[in-house]
Amino acid sequence: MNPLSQLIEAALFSAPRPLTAEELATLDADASLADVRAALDELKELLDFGQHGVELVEMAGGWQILTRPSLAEAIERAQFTARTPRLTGAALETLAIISYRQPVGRAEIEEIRGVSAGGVLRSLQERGLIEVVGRSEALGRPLLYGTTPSFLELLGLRDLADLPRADELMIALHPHGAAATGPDDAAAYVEAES
Amino acid sequence: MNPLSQLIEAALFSAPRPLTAEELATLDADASLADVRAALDELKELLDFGQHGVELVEMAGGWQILTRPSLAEAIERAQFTARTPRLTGAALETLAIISYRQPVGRAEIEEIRGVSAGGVLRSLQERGLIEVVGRSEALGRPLLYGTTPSFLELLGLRDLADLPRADELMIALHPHGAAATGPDDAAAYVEAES
Amino acid sequence: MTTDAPTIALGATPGFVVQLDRFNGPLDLLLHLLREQQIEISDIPIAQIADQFLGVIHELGLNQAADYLDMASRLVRLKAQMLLPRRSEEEGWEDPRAELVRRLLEYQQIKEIALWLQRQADRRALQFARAFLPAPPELPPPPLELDIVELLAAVERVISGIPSPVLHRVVARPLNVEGATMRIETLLQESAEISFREALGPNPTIVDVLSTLLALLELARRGLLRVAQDAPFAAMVIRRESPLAAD
Repeated sequence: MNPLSQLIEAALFSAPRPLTAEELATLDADASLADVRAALDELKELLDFGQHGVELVEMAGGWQILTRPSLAEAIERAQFTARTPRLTGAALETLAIISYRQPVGRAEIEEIRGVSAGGVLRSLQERGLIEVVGRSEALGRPLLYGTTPSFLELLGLRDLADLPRADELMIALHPHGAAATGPDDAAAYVEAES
Repeated sequence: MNPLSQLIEAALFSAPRPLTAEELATLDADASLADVRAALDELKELLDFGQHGVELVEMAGGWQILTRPSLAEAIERAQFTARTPRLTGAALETLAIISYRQPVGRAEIEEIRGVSAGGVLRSLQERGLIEVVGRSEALGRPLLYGTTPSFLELLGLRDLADLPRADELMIALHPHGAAATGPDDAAAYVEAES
Repeated sequence: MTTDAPTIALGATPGFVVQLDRFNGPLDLLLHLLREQQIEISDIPIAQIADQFLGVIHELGLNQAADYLDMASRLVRLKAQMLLPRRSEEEGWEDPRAELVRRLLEYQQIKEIALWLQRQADRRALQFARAFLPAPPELPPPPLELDIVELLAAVERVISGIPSPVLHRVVARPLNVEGATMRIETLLQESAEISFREALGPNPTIVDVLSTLLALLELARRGLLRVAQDAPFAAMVIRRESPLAAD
């Protein structure tokens, strides 16, 4: 393979979108557009002739390397376990508050975490970890959230009472609780922290 | 190219992360693991021998097609793809401790580095380079951290055994620490720095 | 950063330039000082190094530098210990610097590994992975991973993030809206119309007044009663309403 074809192959492989011949020409200051076209031809022929699993395709005014259509079915059938997604820190913290404080409204969650919770709540809902369980009697009748059965399933818990240290953490996570209650809660909080 | 190599090339081409031999074997119900390994060898040879712009690399327990290192500069200059940002010194030191001592808790990391580690641990976790792997039995049951497959990918390592062994390091610590150390270690220290 | 001329021992070392972000912590700074002066870790002139260390963190105005201050105080303590008279042939005497030497060597090793990791990462960064992905085949969503350990860690993060004043605030006389609500409801069962003064109960405190007011507003919002004032500054009259069917 000539050096320009090699460079073009690497660029097309690693670029986030199809590249035009003009863009590809910037790879090598000495290369003309005609050189680029010749190199593209060589690359296309090599990939086809060598029966590679990928091919060079011109589309939308640019060039890209794509897997051969005839192989699509096998690749789709194959079980490439997509890496198990993990929850972000924000999602975990929100889930933690909901699991110990449910039913709980968005305002309370935002007060505890000190940041807005709209996006996180939506994504937790989309993943089926939380659901709306009712409406508060408070001003504006805000929605109240709770965890779902699949949340319990994920953690291998029979019910919410199985959550570790349920009593102390429920108190520690109660922002108003400290105001309305006395020294007992402060003690529980300190304990939960140690 | 034989049909299995072709399939594997197409699969690796379209996967944004390394695929294991076991995953690749699911491409063809009739293919054994040995077949997959032979096909990988053939593919590697073809890409190298044909002087392609990409090569087959083994890392993080799997296989991945990547652009050749020698082409990085030209591709970067053409601004099709940007290099991943470098890790900070604090992040690297923390990763160094975790990769060698995992599972390891925050207190031990802070003791070794002499600085608090909360922020660095969180950002390494967010980047998916480390994860919580359990809890210590020690007082307060602190979280224990370990490295992830993405850590191996970032460094292009096949597995943790690819890390230099302790006795390969210039500063080899005596098991009982300072009491046993003498001028020899100081000499090694000066050398390591240069 | 301060533009004042360097003080203490720093001026004595020509070309000695220090920047905070160049260091990853007090141990890093210590190693830097030792290297600058080609001092062996195993035989640190504590008095000299302690002075230089203090000079640097003073010069840098390290306000966020609790870690540096901690190390500074250790060094000062060591310096004092080294000044204590001792007979060199004394049995069982342990060099007070031993712990610091051990930590420096250990940290030095970590730095060596970090350097190796950096080189490895730099080499890996020369290779680009596939970035442009054709429409990916439809994969079933992978199972989400979550465990109790993660959840508890999140709980701890949340708790540690709650400002402590809130956690320890104790209100001697909390508002008692529920109590006021019950009192008003009982009164309204007995008579269809009551005055605000009646609703307050005997010997009301300011807290009782607030509680009653909040209870009235809530009950009015739920349609259980109506609050009326016939003229400006006239007495407030509370009348029973039949609850809404929808509620």
